Amino acid sequence: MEILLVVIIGFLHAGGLYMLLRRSMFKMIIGLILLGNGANLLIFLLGRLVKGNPPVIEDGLKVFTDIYADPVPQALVLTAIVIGFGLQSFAIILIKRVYNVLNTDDLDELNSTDEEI
Amino acid sequence: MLVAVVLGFIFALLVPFFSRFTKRAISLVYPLIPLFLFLYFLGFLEKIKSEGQILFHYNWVPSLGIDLSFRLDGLSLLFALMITGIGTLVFAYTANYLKGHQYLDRFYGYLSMFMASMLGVVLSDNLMSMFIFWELTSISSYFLIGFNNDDPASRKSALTALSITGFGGLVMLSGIILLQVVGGSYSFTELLNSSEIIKNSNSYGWIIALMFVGAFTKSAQFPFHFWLPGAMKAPTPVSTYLHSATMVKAGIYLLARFTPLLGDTIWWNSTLVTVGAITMVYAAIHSVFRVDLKGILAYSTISALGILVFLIGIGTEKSLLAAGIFILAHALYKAALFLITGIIDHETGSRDVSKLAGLQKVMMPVAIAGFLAALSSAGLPFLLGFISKEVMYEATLQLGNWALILTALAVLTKILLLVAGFWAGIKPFTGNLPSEFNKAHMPSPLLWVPPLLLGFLSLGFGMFPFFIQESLIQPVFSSISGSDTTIELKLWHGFNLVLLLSVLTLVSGGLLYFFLKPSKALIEKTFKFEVISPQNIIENGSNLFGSFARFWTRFFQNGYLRNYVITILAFLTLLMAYRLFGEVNIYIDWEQISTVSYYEAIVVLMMIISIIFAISTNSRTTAIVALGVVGFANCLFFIFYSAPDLAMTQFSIDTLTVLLFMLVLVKLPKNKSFSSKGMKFRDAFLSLTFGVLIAILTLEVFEEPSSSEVSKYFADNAYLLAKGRNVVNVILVDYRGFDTMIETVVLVIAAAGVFSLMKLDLNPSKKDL
Amino acid sequence: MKSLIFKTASSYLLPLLLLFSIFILLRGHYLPGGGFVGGLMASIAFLIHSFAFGLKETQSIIKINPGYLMPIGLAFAVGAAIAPFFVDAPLLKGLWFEEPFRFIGMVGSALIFDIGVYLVVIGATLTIIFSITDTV
Amino acid sequence: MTKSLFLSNLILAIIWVMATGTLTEENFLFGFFISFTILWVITFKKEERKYFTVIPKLLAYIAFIFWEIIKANFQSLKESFYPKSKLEPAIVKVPLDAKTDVEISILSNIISLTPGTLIMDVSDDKKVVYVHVMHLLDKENFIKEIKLKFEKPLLELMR
Amino acid sequence: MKDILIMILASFGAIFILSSSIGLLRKPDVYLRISVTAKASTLGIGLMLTSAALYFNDYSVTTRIVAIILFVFLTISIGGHLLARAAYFTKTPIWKGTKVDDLAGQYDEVTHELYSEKHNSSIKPEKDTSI
Amino acid sequence: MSNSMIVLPIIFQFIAGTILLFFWRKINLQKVLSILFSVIGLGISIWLFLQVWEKGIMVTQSGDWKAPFGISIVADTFGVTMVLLSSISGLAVSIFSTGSMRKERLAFGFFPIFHFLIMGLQGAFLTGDIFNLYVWFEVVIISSFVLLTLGGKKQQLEGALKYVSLNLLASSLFLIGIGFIYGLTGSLNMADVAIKLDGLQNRGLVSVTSGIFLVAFGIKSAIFPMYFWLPASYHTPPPAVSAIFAGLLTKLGIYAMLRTFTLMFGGDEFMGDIMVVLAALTILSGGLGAILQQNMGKVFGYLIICHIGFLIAGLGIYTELAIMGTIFYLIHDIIVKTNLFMVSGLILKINGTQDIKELGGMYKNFPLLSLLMAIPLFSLVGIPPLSGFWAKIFLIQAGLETKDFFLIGFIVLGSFLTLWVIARLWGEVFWKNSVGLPKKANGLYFGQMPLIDQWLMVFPIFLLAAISLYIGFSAENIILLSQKISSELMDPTGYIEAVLGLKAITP
Amino acid sequence: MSLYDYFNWIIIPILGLSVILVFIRFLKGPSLPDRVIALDMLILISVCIIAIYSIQTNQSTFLDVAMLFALIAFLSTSAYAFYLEQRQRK
Ligand code: NA
Ligand code: NA
Repeated sequence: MEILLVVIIGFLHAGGLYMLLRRSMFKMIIGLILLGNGANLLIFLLGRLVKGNPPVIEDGLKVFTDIYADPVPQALVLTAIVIGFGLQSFAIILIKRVYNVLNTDDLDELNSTDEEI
Repeated sequence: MLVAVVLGFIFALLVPFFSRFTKRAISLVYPLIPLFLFLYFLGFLEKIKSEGQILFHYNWVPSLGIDLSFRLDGLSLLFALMITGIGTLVFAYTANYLKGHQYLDRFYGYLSMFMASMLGVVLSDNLMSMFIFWELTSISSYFLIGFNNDDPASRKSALTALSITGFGGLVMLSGIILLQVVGGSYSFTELLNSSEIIKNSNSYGWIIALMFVGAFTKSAQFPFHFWLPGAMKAPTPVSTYLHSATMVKAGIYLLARFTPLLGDTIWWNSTLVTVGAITMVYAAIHSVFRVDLKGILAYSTISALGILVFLIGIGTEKSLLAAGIFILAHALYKAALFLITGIIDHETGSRDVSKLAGLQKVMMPVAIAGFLAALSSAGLPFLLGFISKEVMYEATLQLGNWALILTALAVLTKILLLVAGFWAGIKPFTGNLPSEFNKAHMPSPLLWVPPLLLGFLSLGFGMFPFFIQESLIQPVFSSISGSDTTIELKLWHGFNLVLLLSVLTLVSGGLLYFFLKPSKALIEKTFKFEVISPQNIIENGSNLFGSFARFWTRFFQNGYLRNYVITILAFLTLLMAYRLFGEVNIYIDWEQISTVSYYEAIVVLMMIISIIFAISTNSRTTAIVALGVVGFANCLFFIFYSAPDLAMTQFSIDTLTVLLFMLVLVKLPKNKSFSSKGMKFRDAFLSLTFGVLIAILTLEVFEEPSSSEVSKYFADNAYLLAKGRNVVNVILVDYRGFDTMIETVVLVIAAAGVFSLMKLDLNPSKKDL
Repeated sequence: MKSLIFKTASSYLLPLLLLFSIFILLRGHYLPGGGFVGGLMASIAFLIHSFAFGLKETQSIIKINPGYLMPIGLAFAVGAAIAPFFVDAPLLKGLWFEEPFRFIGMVGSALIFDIGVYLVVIGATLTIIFSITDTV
Repeated sequence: MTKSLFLSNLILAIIWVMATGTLTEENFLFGFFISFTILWVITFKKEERKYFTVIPKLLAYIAFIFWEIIKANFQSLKESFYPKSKLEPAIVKVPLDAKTDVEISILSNIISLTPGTLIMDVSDDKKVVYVHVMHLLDKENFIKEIKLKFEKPLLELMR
Repeated sequence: MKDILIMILASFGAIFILSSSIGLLRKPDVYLRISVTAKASTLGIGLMLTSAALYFNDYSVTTRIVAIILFVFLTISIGGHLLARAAYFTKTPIWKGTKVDDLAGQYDEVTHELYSEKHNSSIKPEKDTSI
Repeated sequence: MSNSMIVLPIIFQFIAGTILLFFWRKINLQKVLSILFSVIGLGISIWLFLQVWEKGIMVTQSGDWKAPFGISIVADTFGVTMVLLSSISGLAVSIFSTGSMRKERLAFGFFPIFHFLIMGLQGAFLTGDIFNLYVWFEVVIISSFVLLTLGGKKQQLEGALKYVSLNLLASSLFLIGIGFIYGLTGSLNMADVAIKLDGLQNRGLVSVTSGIFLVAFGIKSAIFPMYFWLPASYHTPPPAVSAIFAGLLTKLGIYAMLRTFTLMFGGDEFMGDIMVVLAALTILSGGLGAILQQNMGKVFGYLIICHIGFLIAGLGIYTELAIMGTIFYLIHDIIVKTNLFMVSGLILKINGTQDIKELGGMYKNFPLLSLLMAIPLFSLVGIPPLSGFWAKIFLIQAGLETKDFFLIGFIVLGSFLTLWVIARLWGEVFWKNSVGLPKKANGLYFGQMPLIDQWLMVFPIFLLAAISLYIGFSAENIILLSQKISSELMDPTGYIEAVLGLKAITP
Repeated sequence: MSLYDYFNWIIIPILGLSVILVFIRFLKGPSLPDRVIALDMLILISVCIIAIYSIQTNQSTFLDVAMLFALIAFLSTSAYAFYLEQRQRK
């Protein structure tokens, strides 16, 4: 299974990068989201996969008696997801605002700050 | 001693604050400062004569070995006296020359800052502090050249001068540091002890090369000389003070100072002789092709500097002595000539030597000063210039095989310089006064006394060399050459080859002066050679550099976001690939890999198809829904692999993101397809390479065994110590609660940002202050 | 959206979902859930309500500007974080009441902290989405 | 009236729980049933007696709806293998007797959950509801069926 | 015994889910697809969740499951309604075999008001003949 | 005082930001509070600095979970120095913005976000945990996004788009790097990671991981070939914002690189070589860009890049002396770059433009102010003995000692280009006659502002100029500080022992 | 046959097949509402899968995830509907 997840991680990164290379603002953000998902999945995978044993101590017990999934990557990914939400929502609103002001989705029309030397 | 150096700086700092109410009255007080310093240094004459050198030490940056140690010996004393002495005269001269000028206070500020820096350069025993003062002279020079800042040409010249001397300074800095690395100290006194080690080290060539660049740029040696004529845009006192008498001699000072330390090697000598010779001849020729008095003087100054480098390069006792005398002689007569030029300019409004004549009628004292200076420059007997010229010829004649050619060059230079000197010092004061200069009249004594004084000094020292022989020239000679030979300055050496050469110089010079008339036509002839002039070559070079800069900047900073991303990720990909395939042994350990359930395979397949779908669809909404499916499938993995918290959070947040997208999309313009097939192919290739690399790396990292110490600790203590059962939540609010606390701030800021993005709308058409 | 059915349903759903979100928040220390998910749920509840009734009405239900929930939440969080300073313990050290409370379980600074997170998440999410819906 | 009876019923159930001292849901339901019976016995006013018929009716109606849902599912199970030609979809306007928002909403949900029908929308004047039907045989018949099967019993319960 | 019951419930649930999935795939227009999912999946989910409730046989789990089931019933029908209505607004094509369409032209283009009496607006989906 | 108080700078800014959020619309109150908070913050930083200077590295564990389990907060000399510098810059910009920012912007949360930004920076400087560092980074970048776009002008938005996307890309890479670190070591505490990475057989993977960090931090610190967002965006926001960006934001990337590459990936020669080459090209790119630009903000933007090259150079050479040079330069650069953008803001306020061609007459009309501005300008050039000069000695010497001669060539070139650029700027902006004010703009010109606002703009420039003079003339103190930092960085045992306890290091 | 095996070999394959069918509808579209209803259906199926999975792993905690999924399915459906209507209005 790890192999398949690795393949997905590869796909997410490849897809994210590909989208980042398009000319559309919209696609750029999709690309960033895909990359973010890829990174999250990567961290999750590197904590090792454990099936069906969430890191929750059962009622009545004080410690784990069974195997359990590594909680650390889960907490990290959770944090990263929430942070990612903040950043992505800002980015999404940014493109809306850009559109409101500049009326385009084409990144190539948005290089005036670089143009004049 | 520190006070002596710092005084000028303090004064410079105070000037702008006091100027307002003392503008007129104070202008005569200014010269008192250099005068005071002059007298102070004069007081050291005896001591130096008897003790050779005096050291002063003040701590500054001990951990770098940089301190404010000052070393007063013959050479530095000579310079200190020149700086303060000529400084006094220039300060006084300025009081009248720029009388009533709006920014006179600033001018004095710069001048005193310069004076202090220059004193610092010649007095420092520590190379680094010497360099610091060195750079300060460049900066003060920049401000002084650009003093008439309304004039674009002034600004350009200031920039050119600063660029060249600044560049040289930076190169020299490397040289000084290298010297420290090899010699182990910045202290000149200490370095003298390891002179042999330095000369024998591998870095010796580098050291002197780097030092030379510094010295040559500062002292306007070929091919860096051209900033100096440009610097003549500065007011005449500046030209006098900085660009003939003192600052440009800093390079000479440096070479002289380093002679005992680094000199007397084939590289040292031959480089200096070559560069000096080229400079002196090249500039001397140029000087007779000018009509602007300042231009003539500028080139003759360059030539004189060339002579000095040449003499130091020869490196024999005789030549070093010659250099020592010539430093003083040149300072005296050239400063006088500049001051005179200033007076002429001031009174007639012209510096065109082809037109100027007959001014002796209105300003006799100036004429006398001019005559004396010109004669000293020409090296006529009874003037200091004569002695220096004699010693110089003696030096060149001692050189065996090279004697003939070097002497010939020296004589040629001297002949041309004689003409230049006469044009500047004599021509304006002979013949009939043209009607256009009728308004010229006798200037204020503040203007004419300084050059006259200098002229008489040339005469006095020339007639009675014993005045300065023991007290000044002997210590100078000792400190340059490092030898304890006793020198003797004589007016009369008897009939010998040297005298013959002197006569030859004077006669041919005199003839040339009579037959060659300064005219614009002469300059135009030189224009043909402009193409190959160093200035032109360097300017073309810098234009080329500019084009390169434009190319480079446009190439990288091209405005296209995707190109930026490509560059960055191509770099990363190459870096990773290089290390991965070079250093990592790639294998798959199937033992560690778990089996695949068919339903997982379905989810994987769904996810991959959705990714491809999201990428390839041209409808934005479809892409977003596909993104939703990707997130959804992702959540399923989280559920299968025991991360319910994660699944819940990810799913809520994915949905909120999709929702935001939806709301944004309501008003986005129609989607267009922009990229060509080739571009898509290129991008796909790069993306896939990147994805594959990340995947391989992930797998390799996965297979490395790692410690589970931390997560085990978390799990073991979650209930016992942290009183929670859901370990993920315990991590979030307790073990790593700090992360969460900050993370909430991220959300808050993002929300505030979104709010302001949507609500704050400053008028985009108006400029914003 | 002008849908009668949707409006009716969501006016009943709102309190239920809020209740559920608090449930999720409080039990986060024991079972999946916690401040983040709870806060997201509460925001989703308000969002659904705003789709049905429009922004103005939802905002009037919340009464205070959701923006102010953010500093309030931050204050909770930082309060819980620095409370240990007063007993000379490092930042964020868990302080607990000796005995568990009924229904809630152990109450301590971690719970206060989680409540802070909950409020911040609601405030931030609603601010983000409301400020955009406002201008759609 | 119904409400106050329900409240009394609830209070009695709580008293039962407190008296027996066992806080479990079974005990609560048991207490509720006992007090329901007592209230039924002691209530004489005719309009008040409705409370005691509503509950059984409600249960019956819920059971009916469930049955309809099950039917719907089996029907769609069957239909998923039908060829397209057997479909006779339509959007039909059905006039409403239900007046309040709650009535209309519940009715609509029920319609959506039961065989072959889906609520498209309610008119803004709340007079009609537009229903998407999968197999429309006869329009009039369909409208009548909806009103009789779903609306009438619902309104009886609600009012 | 309990296991058998769970299996039976789950099997029925799965079959209903499957049937509505088939329906979703096969129905010719979006309105029919919405209609079919809104129904078949409810019971499918309900049965599945019920089997889980049976399995855990725990009071707190059961109440939660009941809550989920009710919630799902409510939201699926409302969601279907919202989506169908939105599809109609956006003039998503309706299948050519549709017999009657009383809704055609009843929405106001601007206010989105829905009339009970005859109205004639442009909001009416095209009959899709391609499907 | 106990070690637990070393989080005080962070917590204080957190509280400051929160309080300011409560007064969202009360601009005047916010102004007063912000300055007050900045002053107190500076006081706390000074106090912390002195504590650490006296007692050595101080550590506290958040939640009282011993390292490597909890998040360690580590105040070593480097960290507290950075905290102190950020407080100084923060105070200056806080004052400057009260005088210069338009009230519309202030009404949309400038001050709270500004304080959160400072908090983010200080948190990053003090954390001892790699994931925590990531979180701090995110605080910083989201605040910078918001400050960058505040006002939503066309230019701002265009710049922000590039800034945002490339920074998000960097964050994503950072996250991958953290994933790899966790995968390889199972730990996140940097001290612990350092030990565990050291014991790892598969050096190649460590090296690749460090490469990912290089790019992630490289994007943030704007080194070649990852600097593109900077010239596109830094000149677009109000100068007060640019000032804090210029002074601290790119430096955060440098800080992170210094921290990780000395502590966790210490002495990877290949990476060192790569960095040396990148440093040279960064200097070149920045310098070349700067000589071309006509907009003052852009000139300064490219100069930032150029000087980032100096900073990376020291890390690439990787000797104690070189790191010392980097640290000294960092200290100087933070103060001077902040000041530089404030200067450009003041010039903008006076003239209504930042276009060099249109500017002029500053020296004639504002002589004293011009002299004041000359201090940061010429400090930047490194005219000795101003602050920019000293670090170069170390860098050049370090380069000579490791025989990186071509690098020295680039350092000289970079210094020369800076000199040329500033001299040209001086000639054009200060010496040249002014062309007259452009058409009416939004907001008040300097001359029309109330005296108090004028002083609020000038005072911080004066403050930072005084500090850079101090750095230059009292170089000895700064050198001692850099030396201490450098030796702590090059020999991280002290750091590791302080975090993990004495017994952690066993041969 | 144990409960686990029955679920693993009978129920989950049926659900998996359903997922595939729905996913095909998702890919085919053709309209946005089609995709939305497919996504909705996917989430609902996943609620079932979660229920089954919680039985298989004996972890009732997963049921809460199911609850949240159902809630979110509703949110996203109503959001899409909202979007479609807004877009039409424009
Ligand atoms: Na491996
Ligand atoms: Na691992």
